[in-house]
Formats: sequence, structure tokens, C-alpha cells
Amino acid sequence: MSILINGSTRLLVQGITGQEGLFHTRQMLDYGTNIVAGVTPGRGGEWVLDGKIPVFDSVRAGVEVTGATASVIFVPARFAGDAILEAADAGLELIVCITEGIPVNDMLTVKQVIRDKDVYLIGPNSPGLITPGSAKVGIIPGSITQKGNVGVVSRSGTLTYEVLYALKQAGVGTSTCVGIGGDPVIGTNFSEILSHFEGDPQTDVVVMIGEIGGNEEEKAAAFITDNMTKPVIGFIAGQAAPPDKRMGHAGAIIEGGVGTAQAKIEALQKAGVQVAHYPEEIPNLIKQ
Amino acid sequence: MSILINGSTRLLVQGITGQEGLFHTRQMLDYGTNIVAGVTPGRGGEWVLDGKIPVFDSVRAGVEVTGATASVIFVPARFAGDAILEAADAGLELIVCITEGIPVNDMLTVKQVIRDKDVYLIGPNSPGLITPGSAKVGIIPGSITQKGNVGVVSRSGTLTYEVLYALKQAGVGTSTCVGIGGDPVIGTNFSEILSHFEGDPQTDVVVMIGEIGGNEEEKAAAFITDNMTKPVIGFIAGQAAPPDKRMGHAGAIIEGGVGTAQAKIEALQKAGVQVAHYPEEIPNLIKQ
Amino acid sequence: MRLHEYQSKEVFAHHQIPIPKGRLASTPEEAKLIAEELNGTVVLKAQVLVGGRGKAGGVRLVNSPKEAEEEASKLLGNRVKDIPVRRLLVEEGVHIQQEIYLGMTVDRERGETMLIASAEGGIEIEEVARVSPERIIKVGINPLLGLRDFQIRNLATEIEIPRPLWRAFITICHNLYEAYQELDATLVEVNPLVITTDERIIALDGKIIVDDNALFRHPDLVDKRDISAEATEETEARKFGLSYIKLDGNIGCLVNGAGLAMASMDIIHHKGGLPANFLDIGGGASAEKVAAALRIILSDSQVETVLINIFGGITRCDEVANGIKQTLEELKPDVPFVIRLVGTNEVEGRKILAEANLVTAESLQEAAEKAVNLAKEVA
Amino acid sequence: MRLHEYQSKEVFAHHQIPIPKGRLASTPEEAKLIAEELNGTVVLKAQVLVGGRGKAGGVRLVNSPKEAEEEASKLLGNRVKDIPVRRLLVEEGVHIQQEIYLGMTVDRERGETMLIASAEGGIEIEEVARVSPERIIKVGINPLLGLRDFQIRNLATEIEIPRPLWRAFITICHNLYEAYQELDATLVEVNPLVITTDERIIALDGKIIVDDNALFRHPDLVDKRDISAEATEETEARKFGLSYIKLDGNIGCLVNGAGLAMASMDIIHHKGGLPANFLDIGGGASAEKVAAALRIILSDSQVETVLINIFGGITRCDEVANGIKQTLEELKPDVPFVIRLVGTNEVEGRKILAEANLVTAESLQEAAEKAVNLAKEVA
Repeated sequence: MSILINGSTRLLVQGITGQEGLFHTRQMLDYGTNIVAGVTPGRGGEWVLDGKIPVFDSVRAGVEVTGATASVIFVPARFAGDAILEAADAGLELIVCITEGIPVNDMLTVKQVIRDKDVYLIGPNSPGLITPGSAKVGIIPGSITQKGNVGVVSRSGTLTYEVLYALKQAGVGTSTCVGIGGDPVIGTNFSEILSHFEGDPQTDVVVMIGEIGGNEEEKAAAFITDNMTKPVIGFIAGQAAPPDKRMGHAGAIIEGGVGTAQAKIEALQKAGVQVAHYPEEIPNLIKQ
Repeated sequence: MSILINGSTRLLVQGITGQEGLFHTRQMLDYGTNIVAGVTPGRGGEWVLDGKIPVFDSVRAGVEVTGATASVIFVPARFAGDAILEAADAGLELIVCITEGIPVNDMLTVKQVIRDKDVYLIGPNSPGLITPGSAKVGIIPGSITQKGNVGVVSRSGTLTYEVLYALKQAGVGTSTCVGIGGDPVIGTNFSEILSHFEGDPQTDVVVMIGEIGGNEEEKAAAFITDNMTKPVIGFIAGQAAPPDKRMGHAGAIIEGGVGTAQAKIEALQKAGVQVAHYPEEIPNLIKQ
Repeated sequence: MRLHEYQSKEVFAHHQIPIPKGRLASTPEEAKLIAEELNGTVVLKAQVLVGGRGKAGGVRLVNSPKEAEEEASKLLGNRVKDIPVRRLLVEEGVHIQQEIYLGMTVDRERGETMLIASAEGGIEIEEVARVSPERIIKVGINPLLGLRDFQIRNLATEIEIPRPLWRAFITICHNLYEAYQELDATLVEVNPLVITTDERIIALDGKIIVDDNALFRHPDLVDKRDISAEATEETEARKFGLSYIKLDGNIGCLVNGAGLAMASMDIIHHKGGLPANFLDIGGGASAEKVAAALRIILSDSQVETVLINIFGGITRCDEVANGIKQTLEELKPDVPFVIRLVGTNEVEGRKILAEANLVTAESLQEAAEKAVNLAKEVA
Repeated sequence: MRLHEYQSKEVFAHHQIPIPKGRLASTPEEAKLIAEELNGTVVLKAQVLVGGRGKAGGVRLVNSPKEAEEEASKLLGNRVKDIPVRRLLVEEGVHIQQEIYLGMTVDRERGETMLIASAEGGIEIEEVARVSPERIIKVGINPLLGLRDFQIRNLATEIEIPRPLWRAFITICHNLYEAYQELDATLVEVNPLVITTDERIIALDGKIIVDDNALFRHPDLVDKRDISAEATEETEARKFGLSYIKLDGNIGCLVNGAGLAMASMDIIHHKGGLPANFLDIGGGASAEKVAAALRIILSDSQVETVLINIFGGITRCDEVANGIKQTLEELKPDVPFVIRLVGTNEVEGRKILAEANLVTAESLQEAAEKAVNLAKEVA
């Protein structure tokens, strides 16, 4: 088992004919992901990647023809908000948005719309998900993971790779790794992913990688206290970072006292989470 | 018992200091309705109706201070959409909008917002509700009803009075009467009210008053077939009316074949509803 | 409030929706002048607010300025479907490759605006909808979210807009919805939206209906209302906030509330009579409104009896009774009246009527029977 | 992108939010001229993009044009909190009855924009928020629905805006949100929004931050960016799409990804070193970007060692290695480098580095240790 994606995920790639879309679609295919369709408006009817993947004009058409169940989005930032809404409208149950640089106002709109829908949005500004041995959706290099019993959830991109790599070097495998995205407004938060890991029989331990800013880690700590029976190992990036350039008084007022690395680490420790000092310490904490 | 309103309803009146608001608040008070607050922005702190009812600047303030559970709206059409949203935002469970002439675009917005909230909006362009002997919310004259076992639901205003009056003249009493409103876009539809009556121990028979246009009566007929065990008596106004001035081709396309009095009457009859030829025939049908 | 074609096209132009070149003409000479400017085949289109204008001869294709003048002189001052033609829209002829239907209106059931389109536009669109409903594509617009690019692309795919025209079509749909929203419209139709033989998209005809309830937000539109295109009684009725529709019978009806007005007509029918009109005086009707309503009813020479049915809620019976009494004293009509007042202040109202020696009824049934009998006696 | 006070006020004026009379001065003579025009007490405000300007002496109240000229000559060309003052906003003095705080920003937790207000505006607002949080009122704005009248009325009630000023306050809030939306702002602040002794409401100061990710919708704003108000390195970094913040340590850091960059700094700290900067070269970094990043890091004279940590996903290690190699050949820096490349095309990347005889590390821990030791050796 695993969470959110597995061998039966039927993936559609939005923005498949772009440079990034095409490159990573090939990588995902090579990894064994079941990619059934691509979408680029105006390019419907073409086939890409040596004629393996049909391209459609719209997500709806792609879903109707191929029975896609999930989408990964590589479209440019200015069109990405609409791409998410299109995927949600077409009834996909999982939408993974890799695109970074989406205006926050666009994401507020998206978030409000999908709030009432039965859909998981991962990202934006996410490296995607990987279930080693089954499927990868997004851009996490497949070579740095191996199958195992550790669930990983992270706000970062490359820092996630660092952790997966450290786990693999130490012989520790991953059930599923989810990059929830580094933007201020994202679809799915730590707690929702933790909840999935708690219910996943393959996952025995969870690694949670946070960073300064926002209060998702504090909320996750509360969730862990109330709901998690499985051990959680944490890491918070930004302990040595200077205080964030704050968003005026308003930002300070909204954030209140939270958001610093220290506050997050303390909240997690209170919730019984062991917090690593640096990524490569994580495998040791798991083995303990 | 009764539906939606009863003696424990704590009513707040929006637009209480206007001419209509004040007149009907007095009528409702005289009927015995438990009116706890009024709202007129900018008039907070006053007391109206011989110092009986405190006026607040906002619904939220009125609810906080008085524990109001329902609101009735008498504000002018151009402000009524906002008034409904304000009431919904303040957490009221029942909102009755008497105001007529609200732009349909304003109502589309309102409808979209309250769709996800746990609130009943009755109206707009509704005469309100009355539970004889307990409470009235709106403008239905109290003198034309008496307590009984017939539930009445109607899209019309004065036609509803006609029916209530005919029932009373024939010695038939009413459990609750609900005027759902005559506008194209309204909050609560026939089926929802029918469902309440089906579950109300005091109601033994239901009278449903429809009219030409839209397809709410057809949908109610389907609901009756599937869900109602209590007998339903129907009346559809507009049998002698000329075909509606249609809204272009688009209106015709959307309405399809439905909307005529004949179509509605047939749908109801198929659902086992006895349909009266004129209002005063209704008491006879009930007695049969 | 329904806009004329030329007014709708002004709106389209304002929102960057392509329309044919052309202008309005009130005289044959103007029509000739415009035809000269347009330099080729032109179309003369009678500006009358009525459906089926084309089939009724209200649209003419001409090939020269001279012919434009001749045809214009035949149209102007004549009637199309009983509406006098006072203005013509003179437009360039367009070479049509395909006619598309594009419309927006409120779907009351879904509580959303629907964007409706078909590859088979033109005057037979309702027939298409009946026979081949799958050829009509509908897209619901979330009022808070607005129309999204992907929705229009889905539509363009389904009605098979050629790809090179997608961008133009997407822009037209966005702009049309923008116009719809900005005007508080309840209907916008472009039928046909044509693809020309030289691959342009043009709104060849246009219809807009604005929500009367939202006219307070559009005072400029109110000034544009074309009262020459409607019956005097309707203009008069609107002035007093009444809702009036003339019918063919002989029993005038004055009722408060649309539902009750319809029910009153229904019972007249049921009792063997024929209503002369639908008239709803609305809620809280004043004596002044009642007087105006009576004047409108009595201006119809077919009326042989008048039935007044008032059920007072907001409306107060004494106020109505006073209005009736004053108006009858003033107008002294020679047709009989049957009056039924129930509800708020009904006792006071009945007293006023009794003092004026007017025929009253207790129940609606009784009132209808009396009116039908009186109408038969008169006839 | 942060706007200057005077730019924010231009935005306010465009959206009908009242601001004090005044203009921008670049010379003492201009300041004098404006003071003459304003005819009375004026305020000189240094246009520097930094908080705490007032306490640092960047705001001066003067009573005559002559005094305005004198004070302006003291301010212009000097520095406020280390930022050079190139322009002054010269404004009329206003008699203040009350200072209100009004702001809008994104609440990432709720996924909504928050309207924030307090009756106790002014420079101590964060202290108010800390000590008396109940004096700060927050209202969430549904992004689809926008700000509603009733929400502003609720706010006006809670912060006790005098009733005669409600209408003006409601309009200001609506217009401020309109500006916020139109500009794709992530922050708009009016602090203080003042009620004057003659009962007017005026935006006395203003701050706007626009979402950098949305600047493609606002090309006009990009031209208005004031690069004189920021460090050269930051301007240079932005040009190449890099994110750079200078710090006080001696170990320069070049990392891809903000999280990994922070984690790299953390581990340097943990191993006893001090990072000289935060630098994220972003995803898919080209050789050109790497070169620019290295030039920026090496321009910092405090840098004594450079740690490069690249974990290739979108970014390809061979591309990065080439960028490093070329730049080092070009710049020939005399500080040691520790380089760690993992991920996409790492084999090719390491080969390039090995050929160039550069110090590499396998793990992040090893890289950090090597860098810290090298930095100590140098020092």
C-alpha cells in the first residue's frame, strides 16, 4: 500500500508539450508511472513520446477518452490557476501542481473553489509525489528513493530530495513521499497527509520536513498530539535564517508569535516528535 | 409541532425602522411572535415599538446580544442581497426575505454563497411563514388562518392568503404555511418544504400552490412520487394565462417543454396529487 | 427591458465584440447615404422589438444605394408584425460560411447563468434544440467565479470552432459575459454569430434583455427605453408600477399579486367567462395606483364588466376602496363592477364600498360567477 | 515588490481614497516651493523603503517654506537607516483627532485576504496587537465574493468609527480592496488612517507590496521599481531570477531551492560556521545563472569559503558543473570551494568538476564540515 498514488493511478499531464512537461513525462514513464493522456489546448489529436501518449485539447476530453484519475500540471504560472480549475471541473480526484510562481490571488480563488470539491490538490510549487516501485507523479528523481516503510511529507523541493537520498544511503525505504509545496497558499496541508500516513498499513514511521513561515507545522503538531499513533520525525529548515522580511504590520499581526523555527521545533517536540538538527541525522533517529 | 418556526423562534427584523418593517413588526408582535431584535445600520442603540424592541447596527451584534435564531428581511431591494448575506454570516438558521424586486444577479450570488451553509433561506419575494397559534414571520395576515393539520406551501403571495382563507372558511386549520417566494431564483424550493411536512407529526395533508414558469412543480411531483406518504392537494395558477413572454431562444432552450400549467398539472396528477380547479375547491378535496 | 438590435450592437461594440459595419437610418435618404458609404450589398433591418422579424419581411437584402432607398421607403412607416417601423439598421452584407448560436441566460433551476452554444445557429435554433438536443451545448457559470477560459475551450471543442478562430471565440465569449454582467442582463443572444468566408467571426444579430429589477443601477438605459415600440397601456402601467397584459376577453381584472391575478383569470375561465387582461397592482397598492389601473382597464373598449379582487396583506383594503370610489366618481364608467376585498382593514374597505353602492362579493367563486353573469347580461 | 509611500498614495488617489495635499521634491528648492503652495505647516517625509523611518529622523514637521528648505537640505543626500534619501514627500500638516490602523494581507492559514483594523493606529500597532489583541479586528474576505458592505459595517462598529463618518469609511475600505485586487497586492496598509479635527478621514501614510509573481500583469509597475533603494547585489540577483540575502558570516552559500538553502545554512551553523548569505538559484538553473550567482557571492569581501550544494531534480548537475567551471576560470577567485552535486546527471557533473580539480563532497554533512574547516584555515 501507499498513499494518494499507486500502480493503478491513471495519470494525465497538463502542459505535456512544453519543454518541462515533455522531459518529466518521459522520466515518469521510465519510472513506470501509468501515463494515459496529455493536454495542451490547440494540440489535441497529436501523439507525443514516440506515439505513446495521446494529446487532448481539454482535460475533460482526456478524461472521457482515457479514464484518467489524476493530473500533474506543468503549465506556465499565468495559466496554472485555470489549469487546476479545469482539472477539478473534469472530476479528477488528485491534482498535482508542479508550477511555481503562481500569483497568490489566483491561488486564493482556486483554493476557495476546490474547498467544496472532493479533490486533493497537491502544491503548487511542489515536486510532486513518489511511491517507490509503483509510480511517481512530478519531478522527484526516482533514483534517490527505494521502497520501504517511511512516509515523507515536506514543504520543500530539493530539501526533500536531500532527505530521501539520506534515507536511501542509510538503507531506509519510503512508502510514499509527498511534497505539499512551498507557496503561501497550497491545496493540501501537513495534517491531511499525516492523516493518510496514519491510515496506511505500509507506513510505520513518518518524516515531516517543515520550514520557517506560516503556522502549518504548529497545526501539524496539534494534529499529531490528537491523532497520530505512529512515530513522527521532524526537521525544520531555517533555524539559522535571519528573521523573515515581514509583510508589514499586517503580516506580523496575522502571524502573531508563530512562524519561527524555534516555535515550530518546540511545538513539534511537545507533540512527541523527534526533531533532527540536519537532514542526514534523520535516518539515525528513525533507526533508534 | 410545526415546521421551521414555532413558539421558541427568536426573531430579528432587518430593516425594522422602515415603514413596512415597523408596520409588520407590530403585526407579528401582536400575533405573538417572539421578536427579540431589529437591525438598521446607523440606528443601533434606539428602541422601537414603545421601547419593546432594541435596534442594532448589525445582525451580528443583534444575535450576540439577544440570541436571535431567525431573521426576517424588509430592507429595500438594492440592499436586500447584502442583508441576506449578513444574516447568513451571523449564523442564523432561518432567513425569511420579504423584499421583492431583487436583481436576479444579486440572488445568483446569494444562492451560491448560502448553498454551502447550514441555513434555510425562504424567499425572496415571499409573504413569509405562519404557524397558527405560535408565530408568524412575515406578512401573512394572522386573522385568515387557524391552527390545524394542513401544511401549505406556495410560490405566491396573495394567492396563498386566498387559500388559507378558503381553508379557514371551511373550518380547516393549518399546521404551518410557507410562502417560498415568487422570484426566479429563491432559497428553498417546494421539495425541501414538502420533506419537512412529511416529517412533521402535526401535518396530515399538504396543499401545494404552484404557478406557471420554471420547473419546480415538476421536480416537486417527482419528489412526491419518491418520498411523500401524506396526501398532497395541488393548485397551479395560470391555466388561463397566455403563454409567457419567453426569454429569447435561450429561455426556450433551457426550459425545454416544461413550465406550462398543463405540464405541471399532469406531472402532479401522475404523482397522485389531486389538483383543484380554483382555490376554493381545495377544502373540499381535503375533506374527501 | 429589451434592447433593440442596434442598441445591443452598440453594447457589443463597446465590449469589443465584432459587428458588421453600419448605422441607423430613420429616412430612405439616410438609408441610401449609408448604403453609399458601405459601397456594396447592404442589409436593411427593421428595428422592431418582436420575434420572427425576418420571416415577416422586416429584413431586406439590397444591391445598390438606390435599391436601399426604395426598400427603406417601403419599410419605414409600415408595420412588421403589427409594430410600426421607425428605424432601420443599414449594415454591410457579409459572406457567411457558418452560423453559430451563442446565448446566455439565467437557469433558475441551477441558480446559475448558462452559456449556450450550437454549431447550428440561425432562426431554426429552437427546432435544433427540440430535434437534436445533443447539438446544443450548455455551460453553467458559477456567479462568483465567472466564465473560465477552460470552459470556453471545452465549448469551442464541442461545437467544433476551427482552431485558428479559438482565440477570437474565447475573447468574444469573455466579452459577452462581461457585457451580460455589467448590464445586469437576464438574456444576451448572438444569433447568428457568423464565421465569414474570409474567416472572421462577427455578431450578425443581437438581443439583450436587462433585468427590470436592476435598472436602478443603469439609469442611462432607462432613458433609452423605446416606448414607441409598445402599447400605450403598457407604458402607462409601468409608470405606476403595475403589471398589465392585454388579452382578448371582456371581463377586466384588477387583482393584487400575480398568482392571485392568474387564479382569478383561471376561475373566470372555469365559470365560462373570458378575461380581458392580466393586471397585478402589486403589493401595498395606493389609491393612486388603483385609480391608474382602473383607467387602463376601462380604456379597453372590449371590457364589459370589471372584477376587482383584493386580498389585503401589505395592501390595505380601505386604501383600495378609496381608490376605487374616487376613480369611479371621476370616470363614471357605464360597465358594472364586482368587487371583493378581504384581509387587512377589510371592514373599513367594505364600509366605503357599501356607501358607494358598489356590488361586492364574499368569495372569489361568488365574485367570478357574478362577473361572468354580468358580462353575459351586457353582451 | 514594495512601493514607496508616494507611489502608494498615487494608487490611493487613483482609487478615490483621500490623501493629504502634497508633492514630491528632489531638491531643497522644490521643497520650499511646495511648502509655499501649501501655505502653512508642512511635513517632509523621506522616501526610503524601510520601516521605522519616523523614529530614525526621516520625517520632519516644519512651519515655514524657509524651514522646509533648510530641513530638506539636511535630509536629501543623507541616509535614513542606511538608505540614501533621494526624494522627499512634502505634504500639508493635518490636525489629527484619531489614528486608525487599516490593512489588508493574505492569511495563508485561512486562504483568504484579511482586512485588519484598529482604533489604535500609528507606529505602535504591533505593540497593540501583542498587548491588547482584542483591539485588533480582523475580517476574512471570501476571494470570490469580495468585501461586503455588512462586513465593513461590522468593522466600523467594532472599532467605533463615529457614525457620521461611516459612509466615508465604507467607501475607503471598498476602494482599498479594489486597489489591492487590481494591483495583485499582498499587502496594503494605511497607518495611520486619520480622523482630522474637522471630521475628515485621510490616509496619512501608505504602504503597498505587490506580488512579484503577478508582476507580469503589471508591466507599468516594473518600470517604477526603485532600484536606488536596494543593494546592488539584490538588483543583480533579481535580474537573473536568483533569491539572495546578505548575512554577516564568511561562508558563501550557493544552493538550489529555498528549503535546501536554509538547511545548508543550518548545518553550517550546526558545525560551528557562519553563512555569509542565503542564495537560492531556483529550479532548472542554467550555467549562466550559476555564473551570476557566483559573481554575486564573490563580490562580498567577507566571503572566505564557498559551499555549493546542488540537488538536481529539474536542475541538471552537468549544467551546474559547467557554470561553476567556466565562472571560476573567468574570475579566478582566491577563496576555496566545496562542491556537492547529487541527482539528475550527477555523474556527468562530477566528471566535469573532477577535471577542473575542485573539492567535492559526497554528503551535505561532509560538505559543511569541509567548508567550515576551510573557513577556519583561511581565518
